[in-house]
Amino acid sequence: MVRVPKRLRLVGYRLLQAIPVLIGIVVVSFLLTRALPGDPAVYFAGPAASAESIEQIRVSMGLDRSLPVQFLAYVGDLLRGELGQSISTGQPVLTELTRRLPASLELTGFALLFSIAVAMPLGILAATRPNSWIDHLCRFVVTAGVSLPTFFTGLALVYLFYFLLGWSPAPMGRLDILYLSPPHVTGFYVIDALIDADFETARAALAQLILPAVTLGLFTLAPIARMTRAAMLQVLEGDFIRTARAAGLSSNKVLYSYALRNAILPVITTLGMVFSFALGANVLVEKVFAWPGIGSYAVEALVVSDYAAVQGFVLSMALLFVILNLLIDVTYTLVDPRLGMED
Amino acid sequence: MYRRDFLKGISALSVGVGALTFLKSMPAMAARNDTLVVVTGTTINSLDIHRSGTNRPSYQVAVNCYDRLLTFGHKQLEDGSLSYDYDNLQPELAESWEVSGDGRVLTFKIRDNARFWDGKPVTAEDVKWSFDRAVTLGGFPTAQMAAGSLEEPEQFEAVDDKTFRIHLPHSSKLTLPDLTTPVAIVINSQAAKAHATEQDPWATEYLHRTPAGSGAFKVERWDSGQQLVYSRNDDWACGPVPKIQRVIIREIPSQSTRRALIERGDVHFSQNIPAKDARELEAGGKAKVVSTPIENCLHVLCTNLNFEPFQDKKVRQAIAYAVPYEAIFNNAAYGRGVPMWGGDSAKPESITWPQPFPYSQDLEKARALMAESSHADGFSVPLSFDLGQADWAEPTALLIQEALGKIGIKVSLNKVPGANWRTVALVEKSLPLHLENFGGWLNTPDYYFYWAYVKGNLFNSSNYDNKEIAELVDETLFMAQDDPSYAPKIRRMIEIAIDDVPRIPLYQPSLNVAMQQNTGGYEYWYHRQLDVRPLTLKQD
Amino acid sequence: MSIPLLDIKALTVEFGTRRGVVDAVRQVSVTVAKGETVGIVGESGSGKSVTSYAVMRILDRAGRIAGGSIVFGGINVGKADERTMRDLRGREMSMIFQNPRAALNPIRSVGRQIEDVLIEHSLATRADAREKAIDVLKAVRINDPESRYHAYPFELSGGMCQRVVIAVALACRPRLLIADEPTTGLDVTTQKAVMDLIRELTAERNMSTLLITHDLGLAAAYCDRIVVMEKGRVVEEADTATLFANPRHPYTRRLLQATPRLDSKVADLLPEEDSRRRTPSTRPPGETLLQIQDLVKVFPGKDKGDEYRAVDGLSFEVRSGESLGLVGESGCGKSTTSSMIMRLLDPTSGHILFNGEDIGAVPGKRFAGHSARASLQMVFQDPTDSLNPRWSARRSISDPLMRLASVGGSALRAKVEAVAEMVGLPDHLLDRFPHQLSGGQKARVGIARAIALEPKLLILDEPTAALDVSVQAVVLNLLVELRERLGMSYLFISHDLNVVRLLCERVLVMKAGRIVEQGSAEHLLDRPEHPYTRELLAAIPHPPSSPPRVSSESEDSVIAARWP
Amino acid sequence: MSLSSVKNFTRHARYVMTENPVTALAALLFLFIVIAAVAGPALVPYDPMATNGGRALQPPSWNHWFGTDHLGRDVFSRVVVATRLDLMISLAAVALAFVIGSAMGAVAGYFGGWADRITGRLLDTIMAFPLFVLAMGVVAAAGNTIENIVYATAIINLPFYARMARAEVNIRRNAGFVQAARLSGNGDWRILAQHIFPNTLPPMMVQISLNMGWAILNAAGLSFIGLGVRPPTPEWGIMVAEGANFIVSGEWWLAFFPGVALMLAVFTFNLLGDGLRDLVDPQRRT
Repeated sequence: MVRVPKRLRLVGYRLLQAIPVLIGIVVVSFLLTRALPGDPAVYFAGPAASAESIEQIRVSMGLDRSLPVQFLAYVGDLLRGELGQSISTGQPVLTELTRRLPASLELTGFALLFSIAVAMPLGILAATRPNSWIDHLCRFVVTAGVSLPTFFTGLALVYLFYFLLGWSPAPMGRLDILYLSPPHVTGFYVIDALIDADFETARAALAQLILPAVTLGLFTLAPIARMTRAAMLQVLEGDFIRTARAAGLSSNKVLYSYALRNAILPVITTLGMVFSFALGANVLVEKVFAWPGIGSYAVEALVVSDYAAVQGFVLSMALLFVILNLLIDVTYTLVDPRLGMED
Repeated sequence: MYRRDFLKGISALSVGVGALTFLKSMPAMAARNDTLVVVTGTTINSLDIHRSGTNRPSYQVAVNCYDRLLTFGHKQLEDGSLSYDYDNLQPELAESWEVSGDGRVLTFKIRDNARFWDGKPVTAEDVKWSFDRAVTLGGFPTAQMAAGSLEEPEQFEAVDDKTFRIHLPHSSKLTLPDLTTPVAIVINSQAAKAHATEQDPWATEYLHRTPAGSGAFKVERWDSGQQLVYSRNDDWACGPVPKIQRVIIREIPSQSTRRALIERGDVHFSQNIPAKDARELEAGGKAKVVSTPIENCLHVLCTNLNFEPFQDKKVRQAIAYAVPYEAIFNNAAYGRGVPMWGGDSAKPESITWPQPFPYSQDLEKARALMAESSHADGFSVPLSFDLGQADWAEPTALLIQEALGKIGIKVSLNKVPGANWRTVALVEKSLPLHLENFGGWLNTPDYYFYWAYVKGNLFNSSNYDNKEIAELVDETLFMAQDDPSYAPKIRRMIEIAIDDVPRIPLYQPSLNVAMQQNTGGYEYWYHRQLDVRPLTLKQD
Repeated sequence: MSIPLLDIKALTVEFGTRRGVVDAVRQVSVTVAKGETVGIVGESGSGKSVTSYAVMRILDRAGRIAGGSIVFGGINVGKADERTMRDLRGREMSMIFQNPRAALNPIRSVGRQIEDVLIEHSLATRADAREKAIDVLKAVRINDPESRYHAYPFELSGGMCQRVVIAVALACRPRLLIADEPTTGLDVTTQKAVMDLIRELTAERNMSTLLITHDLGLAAAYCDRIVVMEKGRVVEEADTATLFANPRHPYTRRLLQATPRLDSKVADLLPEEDSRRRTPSTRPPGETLLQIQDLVKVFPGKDKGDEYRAVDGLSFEVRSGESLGLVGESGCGKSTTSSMIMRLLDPTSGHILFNGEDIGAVPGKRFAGHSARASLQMVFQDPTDSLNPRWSARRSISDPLMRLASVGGSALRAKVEAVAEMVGLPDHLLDRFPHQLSGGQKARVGIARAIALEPKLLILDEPTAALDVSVQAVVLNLLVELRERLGMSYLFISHDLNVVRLLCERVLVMKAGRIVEQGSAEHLLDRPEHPYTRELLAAIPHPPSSPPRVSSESEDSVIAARWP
Repeated sequence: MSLSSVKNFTRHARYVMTENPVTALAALLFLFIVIAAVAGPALVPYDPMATNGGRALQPPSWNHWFGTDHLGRDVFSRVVVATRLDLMISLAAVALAFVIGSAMGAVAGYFGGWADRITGRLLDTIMAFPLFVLAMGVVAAAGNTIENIVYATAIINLPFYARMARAEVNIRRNAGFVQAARLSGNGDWRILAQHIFPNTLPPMMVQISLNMGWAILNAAGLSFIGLGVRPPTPEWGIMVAEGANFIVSGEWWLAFFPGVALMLAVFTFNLLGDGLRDLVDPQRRT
């Protein structure tokens, strides 16, 4: 009836909202990269290059032109779907991104799964017993998690579980040397290996994932747990919970069917922010675990003033963010019937 | 057996699977005794050394996958390790060579049995095309070729299929050694031309990803940012066929992870490890460590003569007397390398380069020199270093900062990110005081002086300008080393460098590598790349 | 006497607070017999709701039953385990609450919510739950139950929601229904419909009802027996007729007196000995102060054609010294009108002439500096919401004086204290923050702030709706007094004709943005012409009009009030 | 503030702490941190910058509680002295972010319309970057000075305040007391500044303390990848980064102690949030 078009319109509206953001990102990424120190022409020319050869490369890269002209050229390339070539890795940025993005997403995804699996129960537990010692303990635990610098946690875990105990495989990226990456379907090694019914490789990929995912997951425990607790507390104080209790519904029914489903809405919103948060923290974790993801790519690119790579990274991140928010909006409309219906 | 620990790890995670894990996945990667795993901290960004933008770690592809006309033989150093031998030129693709009487025409005979990977015989035409490419593309390859006086395509002549000739404008002692560098590789011109386009006549796009050589190893797979896998070319003609079947170069950015991997026996070889790890790994006996002083290379403290205080020689000398060499050598180099301080006399007696300068830490003398100088009251200056070199540069800088404070020079530290470093330090030459680490590939003093002491050249980040040195370099650069006038000129050069000290040598660094006990055959090369061809793995 | 269905004996409920343990309910005893409707009446803080929660055993975490016993159908509720309680709740005794929309799960369809209860108590299976839920919806007289089954609470009106809440409560045919202020927040006409439905259903099923309310009129209209509570204790209990005919406890009497009846004057709301009693003078109104001409406010919708005409061609005038009442149910446009007159909202068209000047033409954004600003003030509906929580009472009252009269220093202090004295706010309260003041005190602060500038026109937007009746009585008298002293005109906005009439000579009845009827208060009450006015009047529950001390009226109105 | 209100406040503070033991713990830690920041340089046994090759890499002992680093500097002294700098960076960054962010958000939330839309898109743009990466970019572009670290940290914190201020102001813009303030002759700006904004402070307090912790982590993270504070300045992040390379060789104390200090500081600020809100909120006081 009326509901479907209204929701569709809402999604469309979100898409429209993303346009100025995308424009803003294109501008910011361009300006940011131009502000980077270091001359890509010098880098590109390599060691022992003469001033003339540097100048020659500068011209061939279009760096001698004025900023607005460079910007227009950049936008033109973007519209043709060209992200350019990365200087530091020598690959087309698009190739690099499509190969590295799944690695980061796989890591972040597992980290969030871990995080949600731990944080939500903690949050619920805390909310059902506000101000009890359990509540304080939960708060203590998740706060400790978010207080750990990810690079420090990562190093400590590697030292403990790999170097001292030998429980974990060597932190050498997504797969141990012994394994070949599974045939490319989704780009997620664990899933691809499972699709291929190659359980050994799936297990190996998973084993590589555990430490970095836990490192990252510990960091995102707190926002999820806090939000779950707050949302649950608020919902549990709601009149309809009292109605449900007065109607004799079992406490499980009240807690999960009634309270949690309502409380999940703000948590979903938080997840978007947490995801973006985790992608940022990824940079450090990928560095520690030699993870061939998009974050470590960005760090390298930034350090060598690799314009195309930095821009490509930023744009893909922004797109990811926009898509993610859209997903969240859609999920939201699926869970919350009120959306788009109120004036 | 290096997989042992890994296996333990896996079975701890998945109880009861054990050996099965191994069997199932092994076919994927060949048997383990002829596969060698190497870790490196830096990214290989291209498989084509001629391409602009190709970084230094990528040169190893040129070393291992391509052949040059010439190579150097090897020698055993005092500590028993192997090194290339600058004085022993050997044929690689060339079977033999001739130098004309005036030294201006070099004629090379190419091996009959040399074939590219695709089976095509290597011809003089391929050599010419490759050299033409190197001198035409610009940037680093062109500059390096020019060091051997190889500057334009007209100099190269394919006489017939197997005879190649180089015409030089003047004879130079550097030409033949220059032909051993990773830049002077021979590419399969037929394969490359097939992928050349109008915009890209030298097929840089193709060769960037697809090497086309005749070398001992082919690239089996390249996952940029992750790993490079070499597999052996069983038909290699230019030397003994390598023992190792496959080499995996794995990129691990974290230095301590690399150390952990080698220490726990999960990889065979770690290239270019920090001095501290070298010392400790060696002491711990967990890995074999080889440290070779890098020829023609110095870690120096540079004063920039474009900046006012450093224009005064007394200030430069005062600094040279204030630097805590000993502490730096112990705390930054961990005793690896060769001391470059405390030399016997200000008048060098040998032409050995590098050689210790006659400075050592003497704060009294330093203060006295400062007092005599135009900056008796001291001054403030930032000391810059490359972030990418932080492992030695940072402690060095800290120690210098502290020491210079004692003679009235207030030093602040300035870390410059890698990308920026080249621009500000070498191209703009705008850093007043900085740490520098140039090393010349071609091992002659004049070559070093040419790059580092002659005004306008890239590594003269001091903006040092001395007419006499410039003239001396000019005279000696192509001169044969056995020429009687060579040694005096070089000694004079070094004497000026000692007295003027625009560059204060700290020590000669070592190239440190670590490997498992069962790994052998490692050979030091001036280009500091890992030559995987001679490596061996003991069966166990 | 047979065993009562619910027998509360000497119940004491404690709450742990940061100031230590507080008894919210002390030694309360109430019985409810089968089929009986018992009302618990009391003002806020009397413990009436806590008592009902204790019966259901759904007290907050901080609360606990500290003494006494609650026996329901032979089961000791205070001692029963949680399992037994879960079986009792919903199945044997149910509860409905105020604010029906919030009382329903916002993201579950109403049908599912009814099903949940049926399934929980094994009265339905997955297979037939839907059918049974629809039956229940039918039982609460919801039209088109099949499609309503899929509706979410936000898609239903408040009254409809309350029907669903009743459906949830009665789905399992419990023996006792506890209705906790079931109609607070609903319009009078809806209130009547909901109460009638409850009465009908409980009677039909021979259920017992415990009605908890602050409204004596409501209790009088629907209860067999009434229990009056004050400060956690029961002060009086009697059957309805007796209680109204012969209230014994002084509190009951005061409460009865403060509840406006059809015939009471504003002074009657307070005891005779109370010095705060005031009688409005009957001066003839002066010249026109405010003239509203053809006022329209249209709110744009999300789409064109979706727009909403909140105020639709309104015209009236207020004369100086006059009190005009504006009555209507929620959504009739009365608040929009007051916002426009106060220049908080710009009209779409029409004129607002104040002292002859069209202040409607001055944009609301710039009205802060207008000369008429000080002359137009307002007392807001919710005294809590209308005070800045971070400001002391003194600062709130000072604000208009500083801004608009540029009073400062000791003059300001003196003036604030004078105004406070005028509204009966003791000096020592002036330095308190809103959360440290009672509802009545906050209302006084709000009034003091509004009259500090001695405005010519004061809009009273339901100034007593959030107050207990005894406080309302005092405030209404205060307003009368202030009008006399300061010669202000009032525009009194309310949904309650009965209250408006106490203060206003003239009343307008509004519906859907238009005036449907206007006239003198007496005329409207006695001879309402418009059917809507009549409906409004009929829906207001009144307590019997003849408390013994204030004897004046006939028995008729008692009967009229109890007539459903 | 009169004596009695001070007394009131302390009583209230004591109540907040006893009600929540975690907050009490945080307050205690906070006290330690403040002492270290204020008096740190005067308290430490060694000059935090003094190198000494002879005593390099000594494990923790009586003379060097936290051991010495690769240049023979006393780790304990460096950890303590670093407190001030880390605190200053995060304090400055958070203050900057709070002032600008909440002003932007408050204006957007109060006036709505175009101001709101532009601010909203601007914030979306900032938020669309993974925030740490944005900070890296800013520092990389502007150079790694302490000021730039502060600016970068402030920029990435800004959206949180702006969004929060926007939401908090927005729900109050038509509150009764705001309408009353309009009737009292207050202009929009005065209403925003004096009536609405102070009421948004309690929830903002939580955000401030969370962000303080986050800002410290952020500065440390930047240092870790070499874009932070310059050596030899003692700073926790650099010390962990420098020490990281020594963990595998067994010299764990180099990274461990600054890491723990960093963690404790962040931990303290994160825990402090709720307590601070309870303390600031007048409604929680009686």
